[in-house]
Parts: sequence; C-alpha cells; structure tokens
Amino acid sequence: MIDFGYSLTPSSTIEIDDADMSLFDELCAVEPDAIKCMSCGSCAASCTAGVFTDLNLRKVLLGLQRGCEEDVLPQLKSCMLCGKCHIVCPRGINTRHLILSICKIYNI
Amino acid sequence: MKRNVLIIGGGPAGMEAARRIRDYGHTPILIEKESRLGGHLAKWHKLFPEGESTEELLTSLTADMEGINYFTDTNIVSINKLKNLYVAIFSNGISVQADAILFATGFSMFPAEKKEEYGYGIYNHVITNADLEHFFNTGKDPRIKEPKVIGFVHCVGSRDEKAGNRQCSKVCCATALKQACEMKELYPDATIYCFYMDLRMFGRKYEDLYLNAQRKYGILFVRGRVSEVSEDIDGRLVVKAEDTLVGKPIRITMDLLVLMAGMSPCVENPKIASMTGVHIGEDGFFMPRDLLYRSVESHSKGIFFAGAATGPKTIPETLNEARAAAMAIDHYFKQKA
Amino acid sequence: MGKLYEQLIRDYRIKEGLKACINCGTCTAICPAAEFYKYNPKNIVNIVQSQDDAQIEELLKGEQIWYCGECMSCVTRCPRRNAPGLVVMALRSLSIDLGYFVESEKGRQMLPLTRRMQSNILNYGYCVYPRTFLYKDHPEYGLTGKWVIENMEDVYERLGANLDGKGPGILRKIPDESLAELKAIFDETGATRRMEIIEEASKLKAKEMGIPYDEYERKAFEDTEKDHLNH
Amino acid sequence: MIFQGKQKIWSDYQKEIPDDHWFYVRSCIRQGFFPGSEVAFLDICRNKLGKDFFETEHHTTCGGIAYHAEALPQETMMTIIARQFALMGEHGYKNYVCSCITSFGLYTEVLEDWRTFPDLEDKIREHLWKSCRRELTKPEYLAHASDIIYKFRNEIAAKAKHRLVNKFTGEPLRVVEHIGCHYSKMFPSKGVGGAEYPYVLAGMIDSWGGEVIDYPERRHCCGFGFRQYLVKANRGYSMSNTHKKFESMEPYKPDMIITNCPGCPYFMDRWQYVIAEQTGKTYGENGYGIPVFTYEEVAGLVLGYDPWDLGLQMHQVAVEPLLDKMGVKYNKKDKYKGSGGKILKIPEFPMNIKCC
Amino acid sequence: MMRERFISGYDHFVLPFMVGMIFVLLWCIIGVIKIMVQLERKDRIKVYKSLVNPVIMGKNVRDWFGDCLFHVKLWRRNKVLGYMHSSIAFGWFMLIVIGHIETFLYIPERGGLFYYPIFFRYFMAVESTTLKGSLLFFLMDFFLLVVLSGIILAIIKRFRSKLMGMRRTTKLTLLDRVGLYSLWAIFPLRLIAEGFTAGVGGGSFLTVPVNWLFASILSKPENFTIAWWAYSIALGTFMIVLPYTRYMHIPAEFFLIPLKNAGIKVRRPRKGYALAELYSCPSCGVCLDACPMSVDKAGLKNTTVYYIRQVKRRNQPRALAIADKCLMCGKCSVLCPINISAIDLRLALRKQQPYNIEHDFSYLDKIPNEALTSAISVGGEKVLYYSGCMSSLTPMVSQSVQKVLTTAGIDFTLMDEQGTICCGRPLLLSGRTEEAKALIEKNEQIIKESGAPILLVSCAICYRIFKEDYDLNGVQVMHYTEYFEQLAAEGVIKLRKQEKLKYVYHDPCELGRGCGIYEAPRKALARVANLVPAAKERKESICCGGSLGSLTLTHEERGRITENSIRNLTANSPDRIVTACPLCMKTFSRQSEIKVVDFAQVIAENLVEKEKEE
Repeated sequence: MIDFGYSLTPSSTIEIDDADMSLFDELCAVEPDAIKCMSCGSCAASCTAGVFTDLNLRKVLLGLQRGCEEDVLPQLKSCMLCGKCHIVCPRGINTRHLILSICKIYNI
Repeated sequence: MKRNVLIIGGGPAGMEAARRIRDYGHTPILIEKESRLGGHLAKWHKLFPEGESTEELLTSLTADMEGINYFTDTNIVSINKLKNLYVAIFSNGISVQADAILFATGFSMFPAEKKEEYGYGIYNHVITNADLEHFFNTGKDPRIKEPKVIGFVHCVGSRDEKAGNRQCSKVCCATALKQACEMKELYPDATIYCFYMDLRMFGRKYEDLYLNAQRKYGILFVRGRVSEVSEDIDGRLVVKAEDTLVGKPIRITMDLLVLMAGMSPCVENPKIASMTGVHIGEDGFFMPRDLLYRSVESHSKGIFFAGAATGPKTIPETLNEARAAAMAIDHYFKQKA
Repeated sequence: MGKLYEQLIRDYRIKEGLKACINCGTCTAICPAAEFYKYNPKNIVNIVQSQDDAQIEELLKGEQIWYCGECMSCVTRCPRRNAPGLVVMALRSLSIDLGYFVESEKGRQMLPLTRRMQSNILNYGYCVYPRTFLYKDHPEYGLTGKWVIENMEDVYERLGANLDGKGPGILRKIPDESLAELKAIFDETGATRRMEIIEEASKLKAKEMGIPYDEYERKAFEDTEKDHLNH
Repeated sequence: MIFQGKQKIWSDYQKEIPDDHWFYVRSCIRQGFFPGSEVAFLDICRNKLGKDFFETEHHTTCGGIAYHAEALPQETMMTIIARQFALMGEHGYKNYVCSCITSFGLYTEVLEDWRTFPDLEDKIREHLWKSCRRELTKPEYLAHASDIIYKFRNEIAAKAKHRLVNKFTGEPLRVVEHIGCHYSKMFPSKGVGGAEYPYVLAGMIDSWGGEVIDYPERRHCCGFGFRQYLVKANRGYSMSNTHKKFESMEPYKPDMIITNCPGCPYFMDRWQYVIAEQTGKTYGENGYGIPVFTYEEVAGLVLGYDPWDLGLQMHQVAVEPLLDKMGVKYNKKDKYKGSGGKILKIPEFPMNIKCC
Repeated sequence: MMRERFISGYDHFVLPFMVGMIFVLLWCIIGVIKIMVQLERKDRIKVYKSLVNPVIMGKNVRDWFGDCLFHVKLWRRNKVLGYMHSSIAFGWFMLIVIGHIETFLYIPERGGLFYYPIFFRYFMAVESTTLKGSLLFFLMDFFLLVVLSGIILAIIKRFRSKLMGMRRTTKLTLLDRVGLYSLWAIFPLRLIAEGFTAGVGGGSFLTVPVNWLFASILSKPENFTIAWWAYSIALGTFMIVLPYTRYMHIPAEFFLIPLKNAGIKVRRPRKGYALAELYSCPSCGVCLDACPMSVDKAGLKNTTVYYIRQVKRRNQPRALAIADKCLMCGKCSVLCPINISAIDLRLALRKQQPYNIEHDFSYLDKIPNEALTSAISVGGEKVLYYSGCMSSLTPMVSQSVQKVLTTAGIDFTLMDEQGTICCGRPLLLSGRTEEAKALIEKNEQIIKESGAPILLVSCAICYRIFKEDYDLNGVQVMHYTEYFEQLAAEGVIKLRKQEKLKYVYHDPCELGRGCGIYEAPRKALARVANLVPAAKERKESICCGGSLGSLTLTHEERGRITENSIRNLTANSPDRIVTACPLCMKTFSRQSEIKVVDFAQVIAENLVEKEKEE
C-alpha cells in the first residue's frame, strides 16, 4: 500500500442503526427512570466532581441512549456518589443508584 | 331587534360562536368552504392532552344547531360595507346583509412539501401529522407498513423564517407526543424518536403527556432539528440531525417519518382582508385591535375574530375566544342600540 | 459587547451570516467538517452570538475555526437565515489580521497556503496552475497525473490548450498588464498586507518554536501533531 | 421515491437563461485538470449550437479558491471580480457565464452583497478605479456553464450520436449526478432545480437517456474544502468525504458520475484511486472504479467527440468500460499520444484499481 | 418431706422433652463454635480477654439480667409490653431455677437428669408439709402465675397489639407459629399437669384449686399422665423448632451480650458477629414502627426484622434489595431491645454488591490544596470551616455560619472555597469503603496542612465521618451546633430571644443517633425562641426521608417519609422547623408548609451585634 501522507478519518456521526442497545434496555429494566431524563443539566451543574473533571451525568445518560457508551462511561469513575444530582433532579430520578446500576450493567 | 351575524368559517370557532350568538338572540349565518362543518378538527382522530375523542367534541359542537343558518361548500365572493351594514355575496349566489362579521377562518396546514429537504411527496414513507390522523381514523395509508423505527419531526414550517413561518405553532409538540404514544400502542415493538428544538409543554397535563411518553411508552427524544432526509436503496429513510445535547451529528434509518406540519395563516386571509380592510400582521395572521385586551376585535367596526385566524391556538383557547367574540358582538349591538 | 466582537461585526460576512441562532443543529447535522473534526458550527455561531470576548479569543487562537471546508451546506438548511460558514470566514480573517492564527496548528497553515495561492495569482493569474502543481505535494494526482506532469506540453497541446501562449484559451499566458492590475488590486485591497502579516507573525512563531523558517513552513504544510479528529 | 414530487419542485426553480451572447470566463481547475472540457464546451456552443461566446485573454482567476483558503481578503476577491465584470462591460456584453462553480457562487454572492450593502459596492468601485482605472458594470444575467448545456440539452439530444444507454442491455445507464456545493446551496433560487433536488445535471441525464440515481449522500460535498485539500496535512478530510459518498452510492451500482463543478470530478476520480491503493476497495465493476465526468465531457461523448480529444486519458479511473457500454468507438492506441500523434511513454498503472 | 413416687425416676412422657432439649443444646453448642471460628482472629482474642475482665463480665451479668430476663428497655418503652416479656422470661427462668433448687434440696442424686427439675411435681410425692416446702410450692405457683399472666398478655397482643404501644407486629412464619402456639401451650399445660398431680405431688394456691376441680371430676387424677405427655410434647416441640424460629433469640442473646460487650462489630453480612445478631433477633417487630419506611405498607417488608429473615433464609436478591433501600437512619437499632446493628449488617452486604464501579480519584491528587483554600497558605490558629458539598444547594447555611463567625470575631478560613471534595460519607454509605479512603485522605491532608486547631462542620453527614473515620492528629472536629452553643455560653456571641416564636428542632439522624448530639442545638435554640417538642424526638426522631443512606427509595416513597416526618415535627404547631443538616433542610423545604430554617440561620438572624449592644 502506498503512503500518501494522509488517510481516511473515522466518522463521528452517531449511527444508532448499528448501536447495540441491549445493555441500555437492561438498564431501563432495572432503572426505568433512566428514560425520564429531560436533559435539563441540573445534575451536571451541581456535580461535586464535575468541578474538577468532565463528569456530566446528563451526557452520560444521553451517550448510553445513543449507544456511545465508550465515550461517556469513563466519566463516571470520578463520581463521588455525593447525591447532589439526586437532590436537584426535577424528575426525581434516583441518580445515585442509577450510576451504580450503570456501572454494574456496563461493567466499567 | 334581531341582527344578522355572518360567521366565516365552520370550524370549532365558528360553530361555537354561532350557537352563542344565537343564544344572545341574534341570527348567525355560518358559511364553510368545505362540504362538512368541523374544519381541521373533523379530520383529527384524538386530541391531546388525554386522548379525548374528536368525534365526541364534534358531536357536542353540532348537537344544537337549531336557528343557525349554515351553508357548506360555500365561499365568500365579495363583502361590501354599506353604512352600518355589510353586504356579502356567497359563491352559491346567496347574498346577505350582516350587522357584524366574525372571522373564524382558522389556519391552513403548513404545506410540508415546502421543506424540500424532508422530501414530503418525494419519499415514500414521509407523512404529515394530518396524514397520520387520517390513518388513525381510517386505518389506511400505504406509506405506513409495520414500521420498526418511526421519527417525529417537530417544528416543520414553524419557527422557520425560510419557510415563511416565524411563529411557533403551539400545538405540535403536544400533538407529536400524543401521536407518538398512539403509534407505540399500535406498534409496540417500534422505536420512536422525536426530534425537537424545545418541548413546549405549556398547558395543564401536557407535562404528564411528556412524562408518559418517556416512562410508559419509551419514546426517545433527540434535541435537534432534522437537517435532511434521504431514501436508501431499500426505500428506508435516512434521517440526519445533530444531537445538539451530545454535540455530534446523528444518523438514523427509519421506516416512517411524521412531519409535524405547523399552522400557517389561512391562505384566504389576504383576499378577505382586502374586501374588508381588516389588518393582517407581517406573519400573515389577522391583527386584532391588540393582543391582550381586545384580542377578538378588529380595527374595522363590526368585524370580529375568533380562533386560529389571529394565530395558532389550542381547541379550548379557540372555543373560549368564540364565546368571547359572541359576547363582544352582543355588546357591540347593545352599544349601537 | 467585547472589543473583538465589535471588530468582528464590522465584517460584512457577519452582517450577512449571523442573525439569531436558535441552536437547532441543522448545520452541524450535515456539516462535512463536523463529521470528521472536533468541530461544531452551531457552537461557533453560538459563541459569536454570545459576544463573549474571552470565548471569541479562544476561537481565534484555536483550531476549530480552521476545520470548516466552506462548502456552505449549512446555509441551505438554517431556518433563521444564518450562514455559519460566513461567520467562520469572518473569524478566520480576524484571526489573521490579529496574528492569532499562528497559535493553532491549523492556523499556521496560512503561511504555505497564502504563499502558494498569492504567488500563483500574481505570477500567472490563476489560483491553481499546472507548473506549480507538484507531484511530490500531490501524490493523489495519481499515476496519470504524474504522466501529465511529465508530458505537460504534449498533453495540453493535444487537447487544444494554449499553455503559456498568446491570446485567449486554456492556460494562456495572461498579459503582463493584466497581471500588473492584479498586483495593484492586491496592494489596494489588503492582499499584499495580508501576506506581510502572515509572514511576520509566522517568522516570530517559528522563532518561538525554535525551528528554521523553512522547516516551519514544511511542518505547517505536511504535519499533524495534535488530535483534530472527533472520534 | 415519487418522481412527480421532484418535478413539482423543479418547476418552482426555473431560472431565466438567455440563449446567446455570453461573456465567457474560465476556471483555474477546469483548465488544469480537464482542459478538454472547456475546449468541448466552447466548441459545442459556438460550432454545434452557433452561439456567441466571447473570451478575452485579459480575464484572470476570480481569486475564489484563494479567497476560500483565506489567502485573499474579501475586498481583494470582490475587486478582482469587479475587474472581470468591467472587462465584460468593456466588450459590450451583459450575460456573464463562468466555467467554475466556486466562481459562480462568488459572483452570485458578491452581487447579492452589493445589493444588500450598497456602501460595499461603492467601496469596490473605488478600489477598482484606483488600481485598474476600470468602471464596474454589473452583468444582467449570470450563468454557470452547466446552465447553458442544461438549456440546450434537448438540442444536444437531437444531435446525439450516443445516448446514456447500455448498448448491451438496452437499459438506461445508472448515473449519479453531483452538483458543486456553491452552485445553489447558498442561493437556491439561482440554480436550476434549487438546492435540495438540483435539476441542472438531472435534466441532461433525463434528456440524454440515462437514469438518475438518488442515494442518501447525494447532496454532500466531495470534500474539496479548499484548505482541507490544498494543505497536505488536511487531505484526510477531503478523502473521507468522498469516501462517504462512494460508500453511500455503492449499493446502487452506478455506471458513471456526472459533475458540474471543476474540482469535484478531479477529487472523486483521484480519491477513488487513493482509497483503492490504501484500502484495496474499488467501487466499480470488476475492480474498476466508477468513472467521473464533467458535464462537458458527457455532452461531448453524446455528440460523438473522440474520447481522447475530450481528455478522458487525464482521468485516473478508467473510462473504457463505460465507453464500451455507451458504444463509443475509440482507438486504444491513441489514448496516451501527444499532439500530432506523438508517441508518449505510457503512464504506470496502479496496483489495486484496474486501468486500461 | 418428699419422696420419689417411682423408683425408676423415669416415665416415657419425658422423651419429647429430652429429645428437644438435647437437640437445642447441640444446636447452640455448634452455633457458638461456628461463630467463634468465623470471627477474625483479633476479634476472637478480644472476646477471650473480655471474659477475664471483671468490668466487662460485670456488664455481661448486668445485661443478661437486664436485657434477657427483665427486658428493661421494653419496660421503658411500654410498661405492659415490658411486663409481658419480662414476666414470661423471668418467670420461666425462675421456674427452672426453683425447679432445680427443689431437686437439689430434696433429691440431689437426680440432679443430673435434665427432665427431673422440669417434671419434679410428677416424680415426687409430698409426705409432710414444711414451711420451706410450702414456700417453694408457693413460689413455683407464683411464678407460674406470673408466666401465665404474661402468656395471656401475649395472646392479647397478638390480636390487639396497640394496647402494648405497638402499631404493627411481625408476620409470623409457619414455624414461628408452631413455636408460638407451643410456647403458649407450655404453661397452661403445666398448670393442668401439675393440677392433676397436686393431690400427690403438692402444690400451692394455683395448682391445688385446679386439683380440687379435677378431683371432683376424676377419681384418681394423679394417674392422668396424658396431661404430662402433653406438657412434655409442648416443651419438646418448642425446643425442636426453636432454632428455626424467632425464639432462638432466647439462647442467642445470652451469647451475643458478651460478644457485644467485648466490642465486636459486624464485618461480614452473615458470618461471625453478624450471625450472632441474626439469631438474636426476636422478631419482636419494634423496628416495624421505628422504621420511617413503614409509612408505606409496602415499606414494611424493608424493615430490619425482614432483612434479617431474608438473610437467614439466604434469599440474596431480596436481602440486597432491602439493604439498598434502607435510609440508614439507625432508629431501629436504638429502639431494638437487643440493639442489633442494623446499619452495619446492611453495609456489610452493600460492600459485597457487585456494582463494578471502578472509581478513579487520581484527579484529586492533581488538585493543589492551595487551589481549594487559602487556609493552606495562611495556616495558624484559625478555625477551618468546611461547608460541605451540600452548601452549594443551601448557600444560606454557609453564609449564616460565616456571619456568626464574623460577628463573633473569630478568625476563620473556608476549607472548600474553590470546590468541595466530598467528605466520603456517601461513598461509605454505599458500601464503597475503600474508595472513600481517597477522598478522606485528600481532605485529611488539607485539614492537617492548614494547621487549624478546630475544624468546624455545618453538615451533619460530614460531621459524622470526620468524627468516626478521619485521622486528624488531634484537630478538634466540631459541629456548628456545639460550637455556637459554646460561643453563646461563653458570651462570645449574644442572642436575642423572640418570646413569641415557637420552634421545633429536628434531630438529623447523622447528628443525633449518629453522633449523640441532642442537647447543644436545643440549648442554643432555647436562647432565641421557645422550643416545643416534636411528637417523637431525640433518638426517636424520624428521618427526613432525604437520607443518602438509601440507594433505591423512589422520589415518591421519599416524599411520603418526609410528609410523615413533618407531621411528627409539627405535632405542637411550631412556627418554624429548625434542623441542623443541609440535607434535612433541603428535603423538608420541598414539602413543608411551615418554614424550615437551618440552625445557623436562626442563630445568625438573632445575633445581637456588638455595636448595637453598646
């Protein structure tokens, strides 16, 4: 093969058609509230760890919904489970347990 | 003294106003351009927020039509002012003298084919909200074939300067969610996406509709306006948008795409306005005296508005405006007397 | 309203291309650059719209604004009649004018790019010209391309071109008086000044980076060290 | 796909194109990569259709590529364009036609900008006067060269020697049309058929007997991206965009691609070669690529021009399989000859993509 | 004087009793060995040492009597309930003791037989009455009467538990029922059996009249061994089922008490000390009413008694679910007659949960301490105030604390001015003990580096972990309630009292039950307003429902708990609810109609500023 000095670039488009959503379905079975999120961002705004890292629960949830778990799951590692996101969530989602369940099901 | 009130438009606003005007002791004359009364409502299957039956609502609206003269399949040919009277000639040859006119002309559905990139009328599985209601009513639409992935595109021809409609059509968000839930009931295995810019769930119980759509029906939401639709070799639709909350483009292949065509000003507004001198706003809807206090009165004496003629409205808002307009007309007569 | 923003809105392309963005994402959805680069035209328009100088400065000194391919596909779809592509062009111009472009890897490409483009125009009257289109810089020209380059006069002549010839026709020699007019236009309208700004800023940057100027230009043209891709 | 729906849109975007007396300006890229196309275009217009197309040796680049690569400020580009317009006026023409899509887009945009911002137009007039002592005259009609061919597509069809039909099967050839982004994406009403379903090339294909293929990535950019191609470090972008289009059109098994932009056929042709050499993937039949043509080349083939006079030997992807399908006669030995039948060294052949 | 009725000193009817007795003894011995083996080595050594420590042994004896026999705690809770339990326990104990005394007095050679003291009346005949004999007869009948009265109460309680101050009782398993009915049967049967033989074997005020009654019906009632069979069978049945019923707590608690007094803690969910606790649970159901989750009927199944039952049954999924649900408020433990460490038991199980979360707190190391607080660079004799992560949701709290400190003229620095690093308690409560260490260490570092002698904390949750799990080299950790009360008592701050206002104070779980701070906030609040009591308070206060302890309670379930807690607080119509934990405050505020304020806010509002004073 010839080296031209450049090569094809992977696409960043979220291709839901090809995404394997079985883990997400499993998550929803345990945490039906996972799809209640309306992406208001309250969780991310109040996040204790988010001050120091890129942890953003809204994005994590959305990423899972879109089958982009690899992109978002590492964020959860910095979570301190302080539960402020739970307190501020206008939809009353039990975010702390949701985080634990995500970790359990996606095995991060 | 009995007075004639000409009501243009036999949708919910016109019908409700006609009965109220009759109850005030005046003579309503209602004309409707289509062959049956009910307007867009008559083409709908169920209503948000709680799936109320359109049939029932129409039955209540038409239950008591005694003393109301109405003509269907009838258009206005001309309206002329004669001192304190308006003389109107209808397309069926009848002419009437009216002491007041109520414009209940409603709205026109935004022609979805104008959003060329969505391919309505070009791709086989792109339909509109109205088409879907027709499907709910009749169970027939060749474009709907056991869809596995369904998309709802909000704001089609709403909030769109290029499409000539800057305003929000107000009812589409709730309608989309209602229809999405109905589709999920028909096709429980289908994955359903709603592409929205803002979910404007402003009314009572609307937020519950949203919550239900999420929790009970598992409708998925993508915040982003659909940018283009194309057809793949299998005839399925490839839908492209940005998932703005992720900040990345998203591509989904679908079997059915429902365009939430918004409310455009009634296409006949300019014609009618030119006959009577009522004002039309830059958005194409009739302009009432003001938007707060005299929202059912026009700038011309004896001409009133009700319903979506002055902008997108929900059914209860429309009905209330019809009642308000009837009251305003009665008040107008009393003052004149 | 910040100073940078003030400077920016003097550009006609901002006047034309930025009304009020509603963040709907129709532009990003079909943007060729957004698909492959860490790039989102919607965010850029939103930042300019925010009038926040700190963020605008970050844009001007960053990589993002250089990712756009100026295909203008975004213009077709915007429901608000914005043109994100034009906004990016205005940002690029400002970045060059302020000398900020050297702060980004993609911005530093301005040196080889401007040199090549301007010299082609001033010397030949064309933006792209076969005699300066080198196979080593363009291996994708392919084996046919290599053949064309190697047999340039014969190939062009056979096809009826007027390569370097007098009078009208393909690849004719553009008369000197016309080239002189182009030079006058360059001097009059700021193109010459642009080249100077780019040379000056690039020289300083090369010194700062501790590499010879030639090497600086070569690196800018060929090398990618940062991760620009949006995986 | 419902054809009538598209027809309705096409009827909404019809553009007025005068049928004679054009001031013709060339394209930098067209001249360099597809010289035969411009030759064929003028020959068709002047000699086959008998129209007046004037060219002056004093016209230059519009500066568009440099402008879109930020190598020129906006005012420089506008003044160069003003000079071109001035030349047109000086020669007594009102209809301006350009060979390049980038130019066409810029001309349209510049005229629009001057209309919106008259102060800008005044400023450019002044620049033009100061630097060139010329007076700006704005064209009455602006067209891209493909608009002209589109306008005369039926006349060309009437004179056709070959049609876009597979002579072995009698089926129409499956043709992908690719429109340059700057043709109508910025100003849909300035392009034939608008921005979403442009008809300028589809109309030619329809008239000449081919079948238009509509595939999901049809509307997308070839990936030129100006600086994204011109700077070597950025070319992955350019190539990836072409790759995306080919992946999308592949299932439709297109026989050929027609383009109306100078750069696109070059990129879509050469990136097929690079993709093949890098990944081993080819998109055509039997290890060939999908040949990519300019509309002038296709018009020339339809009218019976010799493929090697049209310059098809300058393509990297082999055109012969398509010529065979169309029934175009050609002499294999003449392909790589120089002027006057001079024997030239035959180019090397690539490893992964078949060539003749 | 007495003599044996039968030379053999044996009758077949003792068999059921003997079988049961031997079975239960073996079971207990094996159980004790098992628990001891499962204990960690250092714990085991602790236990052995405690057994020779006279202080601890004294405590053991006191607890054995106080808890196992007299049920002192239940007395305190409800006299009738206390009487019921202690009458049965102590009465039965005394019957056994006196039975043995009799045997040893009259026929010491039979002392080695288990059954003899139990069935003494059957095997012995009275020859002549003595005062000592009559006294023993009287005592035996007296204690039988005591037990019987307890049994009657127990039967009543089964059907009308409210009379004993219990709203709910536990649902019995089948074996529990067998045990219960056999227990109920034992003493009436004993009365009947002894009644039959009272003519021969003697008796007192209870058995003799029964004998008269039987004698009037039967000619030779003393030969009616069937009653003795029944008595023995009841005893045997009870003992056979004992290990599988809640009555196992009777022997288990005797063993648990020395372990507890030796300072052993739960380490694993069902082994070692935990096992002793599991068997010591009497399923009395006190925790049912104690548990805040019991506001929902469905919540009852998540109380400690059912948790223990599920763990014993090895129903792992259910046990995990219950463990995750618990608010960890600790109320059941303090009310529990045997103080089962309900929180520790659940935490032990949570720790085993396979959540798979791989925390990575390495980013903490990269944050320079100086970037978080200026305290590091200033150092010295300052108060270091840690406002906690919650303070960003309840900014009023930290602002008020700072106002008080400023007014008091106290030199202080905010420890988490530029972002809080969580104290680690939430992780701990989720069973992530190891992970919590990273946060603890970072905070320890900052605190120590600041050189401040006092760490002031306004969050009850943080306070608890600082107290319990931080190693701070002698830095004094003070909750702001303690600190402000101290300042007020010393006159450093002056407060004005608003006589007309009625406040109620809510004891946050972590502060009250968790750290034992009940008085300081009350004393301080009494300086500014009139304190009215809540219906239940101090260690019986009801969790606000917002606790971080629970992992799975839904929003709605929490809402009902909060509602109940507010109802409890407002029993005496206060004007304000005052709490001393930002989480309680946040939780109450959402639902309370009465204004909810934080302790610091109340103090700050009622400060008499020095200039004004002058």
